Amino acid sequence: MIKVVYLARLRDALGTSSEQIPAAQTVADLLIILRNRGGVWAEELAEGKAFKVAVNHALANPATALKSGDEVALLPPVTGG
Amino acid sequence: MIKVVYLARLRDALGTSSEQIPAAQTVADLLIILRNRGGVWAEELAEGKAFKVAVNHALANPATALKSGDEVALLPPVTGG
Amino acid sequence: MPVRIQTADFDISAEIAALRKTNPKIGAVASFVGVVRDMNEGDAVAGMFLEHYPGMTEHALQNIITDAHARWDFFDSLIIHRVGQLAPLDQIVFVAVTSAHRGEAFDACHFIMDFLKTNAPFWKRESTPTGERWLDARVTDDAAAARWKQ
Amino acid sequence: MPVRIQTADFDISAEIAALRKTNPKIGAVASFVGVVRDMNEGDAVAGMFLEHYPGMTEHALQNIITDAHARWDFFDSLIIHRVGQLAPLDQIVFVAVTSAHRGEAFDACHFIMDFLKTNAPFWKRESTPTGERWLDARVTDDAAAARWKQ
Repeated sequence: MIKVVYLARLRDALGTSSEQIPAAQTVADLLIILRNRGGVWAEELAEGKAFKVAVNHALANPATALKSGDEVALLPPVTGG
Repeated sequence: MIKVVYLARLRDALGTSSEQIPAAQTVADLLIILRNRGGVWAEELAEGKAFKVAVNHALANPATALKSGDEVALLPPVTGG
Repeated sequence: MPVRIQTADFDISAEIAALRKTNPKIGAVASFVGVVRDMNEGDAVAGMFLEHYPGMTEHALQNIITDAHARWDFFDSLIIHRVGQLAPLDQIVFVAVTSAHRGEAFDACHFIMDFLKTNAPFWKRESTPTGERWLDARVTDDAAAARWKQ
Repeated sequence: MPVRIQTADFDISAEIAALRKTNPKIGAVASFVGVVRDMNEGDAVAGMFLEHYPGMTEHALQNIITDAHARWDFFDSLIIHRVGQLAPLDQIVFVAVTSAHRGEAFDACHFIMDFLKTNAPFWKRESTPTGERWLDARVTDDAAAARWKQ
């Protein structure tokens, strides 16, 4: 199982703060699974949308491999400081 | 009369903190008067020595005109902060 | 611990004193405080809620400090970032850097703030007269971080 | 009064609070503290005496602030410089700048410190194991000020 965490504006837009996904080979695969839900998922996570993905608290890219137990986070553009 | 003030290392080297000079047309003239005393005066105030001159609290140059009542200060390189 | 995420306010003098300890090699302390403004993008802001991603935040900030140490010779640094509900005039963030001479302290402090703005997972939700809104990232923040890559 | 010359120590938090007043447009406060080190140019320093040229000092510092205002959009600034006898670890100088955004506060604060080092009539006499000595100006300080002219 892979834990997927949604933060800030994305959590509000998707109506979910976290969930478990059975399996995904890579970050790109996971995003396809999520987009295929359609609706806000397809819209908010569309190619070119400004969000980043972290795997186990480090920034990742589409090719980053996933394994069971990983925590993947979908991060809207940050606005701290 | 022109008041001449010597600060920090220059005061120590010249052994004087301030004095009154009867008259000088410009900063350059005043420096000639002082250098003509010879000894440490000629040495410390020689051309090319790193000191600056202020007239009435503003930095001046050799051509700056002087009048009675002015306060001229001879400043070694500053080291504050 | 050079990175702290907290809801509580902080005291600048006390934090700088703790950072300096009694190291007599320190000649310079540069610091920065970020403050909540009552206006943003033309709208009145009554307050804001600051969210972060625990675990990743500490990791991201520590990485920024490590990057700064690779570029400048300085002694210590401290980052404090508040989270939770904040009001105008409240302190949000504090960065301080100690070094022997001022150039390193200024540059490392500025660098840490610029990358904190672009690389650390914090998000602001503002309360305005028309409701709550998540802040958008500022393009100028990306430009500020990018200039260090030159 | 944005320029103060004093023998007394200062409290950073209190000074920043006074500078900010209750201006809710301020989003950024950059500040710098200079500190007496126990070593300089390879020699142990037991203490130092800071002299200045009263009247000209205030004038020179005010000019630096005026120059900074001409270059950057910021609200207020404060310069405190101590004079008299100081020991290692003592605070010497404090500069703080408030602005809406951080870039202006950082740059103006750094600029004020760089020109304070080269343009304000302060002199340090250090106590070392071989006696008292007046500090020489640092060439790097001239270079630091010169880079703002580019």
